[in-house]
Amino acid sequence: MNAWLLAGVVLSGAGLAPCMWVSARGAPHLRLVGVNLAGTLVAVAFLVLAQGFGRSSYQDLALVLGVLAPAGTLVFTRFLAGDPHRPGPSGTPEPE
Amino acid sequence: MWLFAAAAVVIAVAFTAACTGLPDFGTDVHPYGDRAVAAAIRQHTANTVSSVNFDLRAFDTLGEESVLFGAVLGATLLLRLARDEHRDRPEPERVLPATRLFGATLLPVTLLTGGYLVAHGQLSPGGGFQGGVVLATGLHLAYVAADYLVLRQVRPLAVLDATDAVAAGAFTALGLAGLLVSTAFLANFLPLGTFNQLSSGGLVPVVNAAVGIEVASGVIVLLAQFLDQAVEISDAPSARTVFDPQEDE
Amino acid sequence: MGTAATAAALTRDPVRQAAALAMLGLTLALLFTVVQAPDVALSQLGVGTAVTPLLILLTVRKVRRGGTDGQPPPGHSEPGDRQRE
Amino acid sequence: MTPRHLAALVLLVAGVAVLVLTALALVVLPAPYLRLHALSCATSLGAPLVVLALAVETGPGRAAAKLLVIGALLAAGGTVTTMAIGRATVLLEEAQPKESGH
Repeated sequence: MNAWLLAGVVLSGAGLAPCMWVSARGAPHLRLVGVNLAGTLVAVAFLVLAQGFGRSSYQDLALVLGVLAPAGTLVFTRFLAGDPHRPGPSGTPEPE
Repeated sequence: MWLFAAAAVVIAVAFTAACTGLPDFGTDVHPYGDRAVAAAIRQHTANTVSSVNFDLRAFDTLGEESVLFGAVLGATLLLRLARDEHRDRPEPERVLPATRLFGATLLPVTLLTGGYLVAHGQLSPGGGFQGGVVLATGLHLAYVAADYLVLRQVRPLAVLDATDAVAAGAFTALGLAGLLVSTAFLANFLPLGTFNQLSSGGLVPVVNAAVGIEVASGVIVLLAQFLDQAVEISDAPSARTVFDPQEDE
Repeated sequence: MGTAATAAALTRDPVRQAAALAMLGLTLALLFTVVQAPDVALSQLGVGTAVTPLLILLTVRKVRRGGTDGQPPPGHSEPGDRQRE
Repeated sequence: MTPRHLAALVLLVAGVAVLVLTALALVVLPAPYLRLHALSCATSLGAPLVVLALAVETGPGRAAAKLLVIGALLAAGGTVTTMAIGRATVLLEEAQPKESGH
């Protein structure tokens, strides 16, 4: 157990738990904040764990997450805000 | 019903018997792991998982790839344009300029990352499937960061359709080549190269590339069907219909 | 990990479920990395981060557009299932 | 313990502290816009600090360059997604002014 692994444990324990709490409550756009922060945290945790395990090839995981996490968040924002057809309590659904 | 019960009993007994013969969980003895690592090193493939997937048990991977191909085929068939549906012209959507710029810069970076994952499948974690999914996601940044019209410009769907099939066939062709040149279906007949170099592993990178292209184009074609349904196709020429239009999906 | 899975199972609205599912994918990938299976973690990241939410949200959008206003029709399909390994 | 290792550890502790604090702030802060501040703090301060720590630890070379590229990617992606979430929040809060908060 070196300092890097310890940092990884702290990040995934103390950091991820609040994100999970936020992402499990409230309206979708509020949950998105939790998911987004979790993406950053997990990416950093991947980097730290790669250093801790002494396997530099594990950094690819952080690279992929760094590329995909913004894409995933943009997917959500696209469908939450950019959909004029979204019915329900928010806004007035416009007929096509 | 009785047949099922009998079969279930037989399988349960056999499964229990097989499980009792397994080595204990969490011990230091790994019979399969040791052999797989030894075989991977013999084949000059640094990433043992890739060696297992694309060399030692490539036939399994061929089956998995066919499953994905079949899924894409089925989705295309089910989600095609029905008789009472028609295409709408998609409208351009408002996005933040920063998002658009970010999408434009991230698109090549993502494609590069996907290519890197596919190409280094025999060296580092990753490989055809993962790299292919990243490639497909990268292309759809054009949709989430800009809009559907931009995506349609960067996505040659007919070409990708064909690429999907060709790459799926290429896997089998490589296997048959192994049968011709060497001894067995999917035998690793290429020179193995130097350990831990980009050109090592013999057939593994080639099969990897085939799988990567197949997965990328497969996922893109699959998402294209869903996007068509969600954005372009609407149910009737009139504005709204009274009957439930979900029945024919 | 277990918390994320429970949250995903207990969420009813598909859009919120997609967010919970993305969260689940992240924790699952982290777990795979801790037990030294980076290949599987990479697959999970690739599929779970962007493709599965995109499929779910596209389906939700289609179903809500086709259905009657205000209330999503019951019994929507979950296309993400097919993609899971 | 070399000075370089020590510097890496200091940077690491600072970065992890920032990240954990932002995660806690996410729960404590009530309003959606305040939460966005926490988000941008994590991506533009916490993640680069940790990446810098790792780069200092590995020393100059290709590995450090790759780490810095990943860090830049995280920072840029985090910033843009924060803006996108902010815009989505604006649109949704305008549409439903009563249901703000959570």
